[in-house]
Amino acid sequence: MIPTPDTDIRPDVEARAALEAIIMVTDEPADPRLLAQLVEIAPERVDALCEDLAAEYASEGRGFELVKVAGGWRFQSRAEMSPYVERFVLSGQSARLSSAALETLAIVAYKQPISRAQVASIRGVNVDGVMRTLQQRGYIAELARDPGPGQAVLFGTTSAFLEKLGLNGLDELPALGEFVPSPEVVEALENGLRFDAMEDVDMSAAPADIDVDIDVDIEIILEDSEEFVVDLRTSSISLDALDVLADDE
Amino acid sequence: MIPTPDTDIRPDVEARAALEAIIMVTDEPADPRLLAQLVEIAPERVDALCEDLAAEYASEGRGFELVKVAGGWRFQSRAEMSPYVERFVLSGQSARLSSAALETLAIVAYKQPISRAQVASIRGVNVDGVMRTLQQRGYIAELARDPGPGQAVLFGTTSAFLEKLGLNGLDELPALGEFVPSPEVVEALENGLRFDAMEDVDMSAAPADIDVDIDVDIEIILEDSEEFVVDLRTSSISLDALDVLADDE
Amino acid sequence: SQCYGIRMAVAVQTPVFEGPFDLLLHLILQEQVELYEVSLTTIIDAFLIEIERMDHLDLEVTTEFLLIAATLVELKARRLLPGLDDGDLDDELALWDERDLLLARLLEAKTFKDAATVLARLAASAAHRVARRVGPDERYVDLTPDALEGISAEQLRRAFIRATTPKEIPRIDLYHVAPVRASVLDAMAELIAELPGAGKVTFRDLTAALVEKLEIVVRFLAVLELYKQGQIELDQPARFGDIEICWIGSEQEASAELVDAYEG
Repeated sequence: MIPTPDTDIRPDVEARAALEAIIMVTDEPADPRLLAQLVEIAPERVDALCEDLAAEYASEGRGFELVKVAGGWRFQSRAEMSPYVERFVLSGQSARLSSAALETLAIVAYKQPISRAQVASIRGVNVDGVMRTLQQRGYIAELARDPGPGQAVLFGTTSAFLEKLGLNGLDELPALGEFVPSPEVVEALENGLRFDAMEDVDMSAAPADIDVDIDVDIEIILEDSEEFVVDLRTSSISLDALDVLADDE
Repeated sequence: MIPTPDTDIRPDVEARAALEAIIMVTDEPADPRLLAQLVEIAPERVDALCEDLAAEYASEGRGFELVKVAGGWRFQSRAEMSPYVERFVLSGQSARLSSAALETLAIVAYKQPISRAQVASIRGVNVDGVMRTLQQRGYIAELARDPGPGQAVLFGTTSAFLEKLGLNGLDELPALGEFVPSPEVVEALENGLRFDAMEDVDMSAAPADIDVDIDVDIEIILEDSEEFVVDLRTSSISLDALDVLADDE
Repeated sequence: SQCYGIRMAVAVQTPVFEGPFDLLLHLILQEQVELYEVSLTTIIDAFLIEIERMDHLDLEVTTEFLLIAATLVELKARRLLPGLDDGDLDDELALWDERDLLLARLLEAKTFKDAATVLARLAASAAHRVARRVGPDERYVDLTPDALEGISAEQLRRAFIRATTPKEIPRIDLYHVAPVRASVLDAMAELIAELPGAGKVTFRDLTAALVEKLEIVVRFLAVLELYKQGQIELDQPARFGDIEICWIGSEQEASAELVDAYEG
């Protein structure tokens, strides 16, 4: 039973048992290359043997499974058994992700490496808090710095993110193309933003005395860098007028 | 096969898989009584099924075994495979401290002096084994005893711990910064009260036949401090009041 | 010109929208309305609320809000007052550009919103499988006498944060496997063992070692029961002050009989 140093002549039976023994004591997914080194077999054989084992456990109806997650092999409880496993208070189960966190994660996952400002621009909101939380939980990490001026920190997803989603790699994420809005949605949005004249508009609803030459200038003044004042200064329309306009609907 | 009690109708196949699933993910040997509760079968059947499983793994030549240690069931690598496991441990790729142990150590480090029960309450699991290991390794030690009648042992980190981390004192631990633990954790730390699962505890678990007409009129209120405060001289107590109390957490 | 402090006006209930795109997508897609029908004040209010909600002002994002608001104002005004174009082609084209840009960004936001729902599904499905994270057992402890080797203080800090971050709320009712099963009977038995000969004890002391609030409540009920049975004397000198407990029953009697009395 003492391991012999010759490479890859180890019989399947022993290699399989050795893999089971090692993976049983790893507390994160075991890299096939490391396993290959330890068991002295080729990395491809590690994967093949683990796949065999996984199939065996499944056919035997075991309560656990062997899966490849975040690039490594690990034991985990089988999904069907979750009612039993969940009865038991587990540590390390992190809170469910908010929709803000999920959207931010989706952007980072598909667009990495990406800066905080770029994420904010896509989401249209400040993402500092969400990004900080995701970083603390270990789902995203600083990957690099933008070589350009400003040297913004660029973020990417981590293996903890892959584990959270039960993925082996980012390539298992559905292609972004699958999420491109359907023609119906595009049409709905286009309609929503239509500004050409509508024939059926009842013009009597519009206040008669509003100057239509609208020209909204926006001026933002930061006073004392604390007080935030917005001046919606317009040549011929004021906020009051807008209210009138809106109220008239 | 042991005689099956009336309530014990879960088929073997499912009970076995459930046991495998739970034991696979626990980091302490799983008490047969707890397993019996989780799987809803008799404790003796837990032992019988686990013994069956253990025999199966042995006959299949698995690299792991199911053994009863310290009164509980756990998976571990089979002794014959230990040369491989040793290689793994020595490879430096294995986490020297399991994440459970590291989290426990971190809680003791940041919140000392702290009782075992408080640590367990924060981690949401039994920490006896982990605490014992940390103590054996000389990273934590008994500091004092809680002056109350329970006289809980209070733990803290040792100078060996500081030395290993290259710190001169506890004040050199990295600041927790803006991080704010969940309110439940804050409460657990401040009051030594356990937080998890409380909201699921049906107050009917407390005997329902409590005599409300006790001679003393009392009032239980939750002050801002969340402290359990009782005034014997005023008002009255009802189980509803207790429910409110439980709900308030 | 008028100045509007952002802090004014915004006491409306915060909507669930995550920013201007979220809001617009909701208005246009979910509500199936056209901008024409949407009250402009609603939009502006929502935008102001969003700005108000920001922890600290991010000039870039705030500007974003305002630019989008301005575009919307223009689009809307055009549609409310059709046929009044003064024929300035440049203005017209600029507005088209603005609109196209806004549309493109809405589509992008929508794309990631949909991607996020898939991530949520994946995460939910992964949550049904729990990873084994156990590590080598005690047989291998001696191989690595220094288990802290390579562990930095920073890793320790992160472990602490991990351990104290809010846990997922279990979806399944835990009551029948509740880790704590406090019974008044057990608590009475404990008190009967502890109190005789202990002199005057405060309730605070009696419960200092307890972790569960439920245990404290149950112990309190046990104290009341013993009081009712005449085994202890209670005193509370100050309102909401410490309750003092003193055993007055006979020590011989301190036995299962009392517990039986409770049951009966």
